Amino acid sequence: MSSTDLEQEHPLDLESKRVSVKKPEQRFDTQGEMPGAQRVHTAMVNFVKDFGATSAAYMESCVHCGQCAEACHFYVQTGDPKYTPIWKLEPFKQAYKREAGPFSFLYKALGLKRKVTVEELQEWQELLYDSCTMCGRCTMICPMGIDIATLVGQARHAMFQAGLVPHELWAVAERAEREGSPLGATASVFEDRIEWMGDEHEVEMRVDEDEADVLITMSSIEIQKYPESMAAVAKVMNHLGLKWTFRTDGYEATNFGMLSGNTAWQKDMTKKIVEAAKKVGAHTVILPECGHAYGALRWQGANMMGEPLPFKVRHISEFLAEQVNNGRLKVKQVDSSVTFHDPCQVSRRGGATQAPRDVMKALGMELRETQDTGDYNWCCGGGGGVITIHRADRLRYKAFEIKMEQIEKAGGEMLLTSCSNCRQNFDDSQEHFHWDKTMHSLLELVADNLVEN
Amino acid sequence: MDLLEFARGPAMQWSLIILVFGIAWRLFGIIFLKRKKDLAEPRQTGVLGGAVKTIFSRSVPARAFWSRVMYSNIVGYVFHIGLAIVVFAFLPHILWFESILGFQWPALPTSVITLVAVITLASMVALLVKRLTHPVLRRISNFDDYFSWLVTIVPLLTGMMAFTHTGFGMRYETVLAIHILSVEFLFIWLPFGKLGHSFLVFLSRGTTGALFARRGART
Amino acid sequence: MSGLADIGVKIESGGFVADDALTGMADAVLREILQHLSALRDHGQTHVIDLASLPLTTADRRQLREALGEGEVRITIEASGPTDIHETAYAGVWWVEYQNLLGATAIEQVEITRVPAMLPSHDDDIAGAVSRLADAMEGKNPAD
Amino acid sequence: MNDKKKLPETLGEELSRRGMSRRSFLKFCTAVASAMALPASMAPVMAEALARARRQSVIWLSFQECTGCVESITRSYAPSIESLIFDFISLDYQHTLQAAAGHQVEEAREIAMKENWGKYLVVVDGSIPLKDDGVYSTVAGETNLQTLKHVAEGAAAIITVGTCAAFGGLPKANPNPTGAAAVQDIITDKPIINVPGCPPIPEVMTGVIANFLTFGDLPPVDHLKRPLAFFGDSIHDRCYRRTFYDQGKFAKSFDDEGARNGWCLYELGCKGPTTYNACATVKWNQGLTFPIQSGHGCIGCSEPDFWDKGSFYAPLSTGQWGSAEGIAAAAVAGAAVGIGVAAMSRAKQKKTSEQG
Repeated sequence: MSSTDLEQEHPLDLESKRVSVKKPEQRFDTQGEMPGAQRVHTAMVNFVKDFGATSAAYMESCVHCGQCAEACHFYVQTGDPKYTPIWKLEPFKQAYKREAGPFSFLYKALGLKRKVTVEELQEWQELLYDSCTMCGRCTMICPMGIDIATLVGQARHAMFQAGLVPHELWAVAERAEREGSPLGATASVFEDRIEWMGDEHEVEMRVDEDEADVLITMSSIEIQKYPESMAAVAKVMNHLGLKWTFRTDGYEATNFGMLSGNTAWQKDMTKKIVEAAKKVGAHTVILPECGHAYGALRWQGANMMGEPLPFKVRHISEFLAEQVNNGRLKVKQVDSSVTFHDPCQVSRRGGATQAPRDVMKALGMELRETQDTGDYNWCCGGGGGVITIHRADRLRYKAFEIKMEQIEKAGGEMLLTSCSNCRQNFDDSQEHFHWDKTMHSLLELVADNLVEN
Repeated sequence: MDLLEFARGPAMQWSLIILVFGIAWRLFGIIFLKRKKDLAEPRQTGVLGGAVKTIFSRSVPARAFWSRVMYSNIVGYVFHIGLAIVVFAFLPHILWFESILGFQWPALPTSVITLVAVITLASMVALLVKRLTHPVLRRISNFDDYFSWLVTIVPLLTGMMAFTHTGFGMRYETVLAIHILSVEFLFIWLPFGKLGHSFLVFLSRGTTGALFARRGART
Repeated sequence: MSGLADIGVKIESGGFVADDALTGMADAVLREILQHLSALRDHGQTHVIDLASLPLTTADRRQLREALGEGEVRITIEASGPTDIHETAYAGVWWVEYQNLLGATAIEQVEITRVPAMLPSHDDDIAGAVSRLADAMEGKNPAD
Repeated sequence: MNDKKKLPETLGEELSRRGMSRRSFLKFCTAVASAMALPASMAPVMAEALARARRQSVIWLSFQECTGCVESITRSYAPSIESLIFDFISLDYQHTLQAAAGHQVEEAREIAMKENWGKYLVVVDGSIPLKDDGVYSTVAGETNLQTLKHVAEGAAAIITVGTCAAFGGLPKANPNPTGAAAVQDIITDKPIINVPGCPPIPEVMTGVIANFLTFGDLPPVDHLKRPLAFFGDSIHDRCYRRTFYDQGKFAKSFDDEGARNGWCLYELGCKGPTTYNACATVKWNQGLTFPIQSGHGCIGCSEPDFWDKGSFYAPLSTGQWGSAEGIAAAAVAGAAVGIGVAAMSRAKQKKTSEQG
């Protein structure tokens, strides 16, 4: 398949508020030619392959208390018990019990636990992909401390190997693997846009420098939908007087390999950034305003590569906080109240909850928190690849209602986040609900309010 | 050998052996599974502290969840604390523990124990009713959930029957034997069903606590 | 310890504390007595209530005894230890207390009857009495 | 046993011979009825029936025993009305009490059996050795087993006295060197009533015989063939210290404040809750006291195999949890299995990873 084939098969929909492939006329939610039994077998083998002490401890300790449902935006908004987080893992729990649990020998010998069927796995595709953003809010409520989000990620690996990924998610992941970017932000597009933004905002851009201390990466959402963030990050870097660069051989921070569940692709995508950083001798790699990109490189990168990374990995909000806290980054006072939406992967699951708050404090903004905030923030509903899946739209909007209600109550004049995926979900939902609140980028706000040197 | 002798003798010995064997098996069987080294640069290194903190912090739901899980938590707590009081503060039980551990502790008055047992029983019934009626719980419940409930409530019921000398036609020593046997069955079932959470809770909470502490996330 | 005197033994008198609480059983027994007393009036039916067979505490017994009160008749029988019988304040209701040879109360009964079963002389005893009296009048020594 | 005077035919005659009034007898019957939980109005009926009762031939067989049961029954505090029953029955054979000796005695027994065939009562105290053809206890060259089988053949009913005869008792205790067995293990075709206890309460014996004399048969029994009237409730159910148990007040040692206050002896190993007997109500030595009242816990002597049910001083709620070594071995074995299973799972994972 050439890239023209790609365009014909799964054309990107760059006109809408969120980027995905165009709504497919005919859905193909299974990939490859495989008999059903083989799909099931592949799924289970790959699930067990990933299995370790951590997942086993989780699988064994669930007491079926059902409290995780109460933390999940999809359950809370629909009341449908199938959206109970732990239920999303049911086929894999069954597989675990049959293959590795204490009574596995009994189950097998007596045939007590029937094998999971391919129909069930197909049914579970919706639960594992459409209705889970892996936001990990359920992890916070679980009295046994089970990290359900991790298990869902693991289950997705197995689903991918069995060719049971939703059409759009597979399409963008496949595009990312072949083109280097899931949403058409190829190296040449990237270069064009950098040039454009440099001219437009009269800011010095650095691309493909041979040596740099800091490598800046971008998410294709930003490149395609919010290119101003490229100018913004350049402004900040220049303001700080750092030796930084963009690299056309390592810029794409999103990792649809991870979201779709293909570990090989996930590694390929990680590798590009790691090698680019090594090439320029960067001591820091800065990840853009993208939630899952943070998890992919910051927490999974070294494990994907099989060795510690020779540089520090920072989310842009973390980096900004460091710089305002050590006084190098000087910002003007912004006379506005603000409500901040925490990106799950950066705050709750990334440990950088405080960083954006430090930055907003430096900007002198009055922070008006939502009722559930920080580590207990409700997910926007679009993470984990959910936003790309058309058939999940109705559910995603339903989940978004929580956000709107809480943000209205909090009442900040400005709405900020540090995740472009959340941002595009807000934009898309804003349009859907004809809502009057627009989401803004923390980075861009900082860039706009730098104190001139 | 009558039933009571069997319950107090070989059944007790074997059930304890199976209990200890099972717990060791389950724990070691999990701990020694593949454990990948986490190569990511940690935000903080106090991983053990995080594990311990989560083991405690998860005992109470976070404020953000209170309104949604208050009922199950309160009933759950009543049931767990009630059970603990009945098991550990009733004198005949303390004497049993003393025969193993070699020391004893003060008991609560039996009138208090009776009251607590009744409350515990009621809370268990409430939990079952919820499991049978709540759509989420109905969906995710399986044989283990109902069976473990039964295995837990039978000792409580038979214990109360023995204590109050209510045998419904059975003699006291028969009721006592059934009570002891039911506890022994609980011992045997505990490591293998969901009652295993009594020891696995430390493992799963600790695992997440360590993971989150490493990332500097809330433990 | 040097000797028995050092062992502190508490001698409790008048029953045990635990046994000294009212349970309300006395009221139930009173109702039962009333029923049987009516049966005695209407059909001449007699009845005996063995207090040992009822779970009465010492306090209950005292309460019952006080509720029934004292009547006109009080009899002491000497037969294998003393037996005290008195009619209560309610005619036809008798309180019967058997003591054993050690002087302890062995049995307590409430008898609802015109004459308690212990009182009338038995035919066999009367027959024996006839011969004994006759012998005595003839100056025979009964010991022979 | 006076042969010169004509023996009284009925118990009523015996009464008047002794100059005992019917009021005394009524009092006795009232006590028996009360003890046997018969309706109080039954006492006068019982007195009339007993007064007309004829002498009953009784053959008393003593096997592996200590004579404690006979002592208990004969050594009453004072000559009592209970002894009347024993005076009245025709005790035709009893090693300890009879004056005669040697072959005469065995002959007397044979005569009594022949004369009262099908009507005599057999009382047994002591267990019967079965091992090595019963050589461990013989009388006049006859093993106890032979004697029992022979005498039981013409019996109307058998009353076992004491735990040895009823359940095997001490001789049967582990390791039971003589192969001791209870009467009911051997005789299965005759009505048997067990009056266990080590020793049994005299009043219970008299009650059972009085019942037999009055009604011509044995009183209702429980599953261990014990008269329900005396063995229907546990010691614990009727114990005057029960309230302390309910309140959770326990003596911790035999000389502490709790013991002095008369608190419950559960913690000191009292077997009252699982022991059925009339000690707490009938008491001993003419109603004077019983073991718990005297400060010692019940040892459960009227229950089968009470010797082998653990220490008399171990609380009922404890049991044999086995050796610490056994538990430790279980832990080690469990750990080994766990590690083994985990290793197998790792190996399997490695294999599947290599395959794909």
